[in-house]
Amino acid sequence: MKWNSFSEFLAMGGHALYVWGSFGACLLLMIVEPILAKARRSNALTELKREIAARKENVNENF
Amino acid sequence: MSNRIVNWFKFASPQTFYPLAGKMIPWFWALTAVFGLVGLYIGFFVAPTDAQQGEGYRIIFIHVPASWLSMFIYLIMAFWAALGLGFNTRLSGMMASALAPTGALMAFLSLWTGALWGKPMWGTWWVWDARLTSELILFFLYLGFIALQSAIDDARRADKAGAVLALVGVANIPIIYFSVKWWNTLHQGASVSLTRSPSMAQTMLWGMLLMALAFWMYSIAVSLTRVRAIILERERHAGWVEELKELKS
Amino acid sequence: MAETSLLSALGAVIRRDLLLAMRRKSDVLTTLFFFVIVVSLFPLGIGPEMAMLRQIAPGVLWVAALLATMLSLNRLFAADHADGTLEQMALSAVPLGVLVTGKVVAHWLLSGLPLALLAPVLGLQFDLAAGSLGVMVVALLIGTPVLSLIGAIGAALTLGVRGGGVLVSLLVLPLYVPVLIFGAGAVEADLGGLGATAHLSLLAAFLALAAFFGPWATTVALRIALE
Amino acid sequence: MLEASNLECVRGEKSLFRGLSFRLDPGACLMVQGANGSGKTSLLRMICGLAQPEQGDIRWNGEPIRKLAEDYRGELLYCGHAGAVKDDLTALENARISATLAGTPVDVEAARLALRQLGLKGREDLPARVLSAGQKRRVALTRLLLEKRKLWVLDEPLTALDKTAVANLGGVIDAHLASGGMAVLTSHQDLPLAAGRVEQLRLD
Repeated sequence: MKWNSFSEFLAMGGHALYVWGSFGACLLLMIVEPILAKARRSNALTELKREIAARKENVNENF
Repeated sequence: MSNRIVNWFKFASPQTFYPLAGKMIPWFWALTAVFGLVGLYIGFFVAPTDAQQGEGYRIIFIHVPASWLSMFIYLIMAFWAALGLGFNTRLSGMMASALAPTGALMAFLSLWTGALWGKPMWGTWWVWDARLTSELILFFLYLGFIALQSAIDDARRADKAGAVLALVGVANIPIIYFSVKWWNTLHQGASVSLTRSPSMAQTMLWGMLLMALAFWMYSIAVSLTRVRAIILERERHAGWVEELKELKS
Repeated sequence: MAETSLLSALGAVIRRDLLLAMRRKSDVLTTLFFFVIVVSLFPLGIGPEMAMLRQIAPGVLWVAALLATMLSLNRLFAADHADGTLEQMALSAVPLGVLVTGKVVAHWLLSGLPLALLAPVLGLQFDLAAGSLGVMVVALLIGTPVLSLIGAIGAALTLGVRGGGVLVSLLVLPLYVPVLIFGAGAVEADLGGLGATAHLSLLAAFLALAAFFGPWATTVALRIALE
Repeated sequence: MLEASNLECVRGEKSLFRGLSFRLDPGACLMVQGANGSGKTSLLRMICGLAQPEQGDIRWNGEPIRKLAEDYRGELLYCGHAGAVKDDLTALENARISATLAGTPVDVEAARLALRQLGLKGREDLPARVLSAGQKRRVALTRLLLEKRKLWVLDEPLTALDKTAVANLGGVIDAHLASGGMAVLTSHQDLPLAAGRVEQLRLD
């Protein structure tokens, strides 16, 4: 193991801000992007459900 | 037209691709996690401290993969665009528009990590080095593509117009890169050449490679998720969409 | 279609666009005035030290030329699109690529060429020597056609799209980077005593590439816009 | 001979028509009818090759029009809603320039004659800006006389025309059909054409 303690690991030899700033931003964006993509799909699904329900109602009224 | 081509187009139809993509997504997430964890382990615990750059150099484990992917995704985007333009397949255009935001994200990450890496090395957040400058232009190209597609209401026209732009962009990227490089050497600007660092150890290369694989799998997973959303939005009136089990519940 | 009739169609498009521009001079003059005013604003923002101005002159003139070209791009196809002429061109027995080339040439004659001829006068404001002014004019003469050719693709893609005017700059400006680098670089190299031949030949190479692929891509984009 | 088979037109997400087939022989005229938004203009633009049908194909003398490209366009004359008349040019300049752009340059005398034939005598050298809507439309229609084309595709050619001009245009189309030409047109008004040559096509 090359790190003597956890705090040393966090300090990154004095470059903590830069290293964790990079990795943190990367992690954050890679969590946010899939959530947005999934939200887009579930949005599309709910809209579709609404549309199909509306269409079915129309059919029922016609008969 | 031969039957085989027709069949192939059927396979590439949104209807067959939608469930297929759904089945593939979890696998790509799993691969992302595996490659990412091993890559991070090598990056943080196996790779030695750099003699000149200290611990700050560990940023390359995401900076370099993000740069690679940002360029690679543009190529793939242009490939789908050309396919869509040439064969008029609907799925190709959707793939291209699903890839663009991920590509832009990769370009942004490359710029962000480049800036954070430049600060401890040169004391400034931004250096006009050839790689960062071309990455910035690539980011603008992505933004242009996304802006053009979202400005056009008719989805089919948006696909085709985006395809032309992506192809023009992909033809220009080498020229832009070459120009920026020439400009950079002429002005004797800073040169960020992380990968060519003399202390580049074998383990670092492995770490970078694994992280690049993780980023790649991530990009596939997230753009497949997005393409599924796009398929649903575009094929709203197609009969097969109504038969989906997601809609029955 | 015979070669001569293609050339006469090309000539006819150029003459038509020039004639239309002469009937509506203000459009052309606005672009030129924009170029002059942008260039003249820089010394006011930066200060009148001649050494500094000499140094920034190539970049300033080129960026201003880029923006001025940008400004005139919206007019390239918009009027013809609105009144149906573009449809007629797309249905002409003459290949659309030829007509598009004619329109791009006319656009250059009305924007790039006047900019190049005006540049030495503005260069004097920045205390450039006669030799550098000459290099500047040559660089602009070779470089501005590339701006028109690439810009035409952007103009065709954004035809009839909402917010087309701003959008076209987002699409086209990143693609202008090589021309900016080598155009301004030519003058800088001359100022630094290095000779501008290498830069100018690269610009000429860009021009050859753009002249070959530009009209073709524009044609594809126009057919998409008309569909 | 113009043939269309099994055409489908999709605008946005709606299918406007499908399974549409027709055939047009020399000397015949096809009158496309239908309500607003039924796809008349879309059909005409497909016939010109400006728009692609979702399905089906259009053939000219047995060859798909996509493949013929310029060869087909050389036989075709399209007159759409927008007349392609430039306000800043005179009627004469408009007539000559549009003929040149179409690939069939004409001399001044021919252009003057055509303008006179459509009742624009004395207005040849006025800028189109000062002409009325009907006169502008007639300037646009001079292309029928100047460009010698086999197939005319006219979208609402009667818009803004007065009675004499309508009769005049009817005569021009009749002469075209009599000499073996073809025409596809839409119109909300009645167009006086010689009987027997007109076929109807309803889009619903």
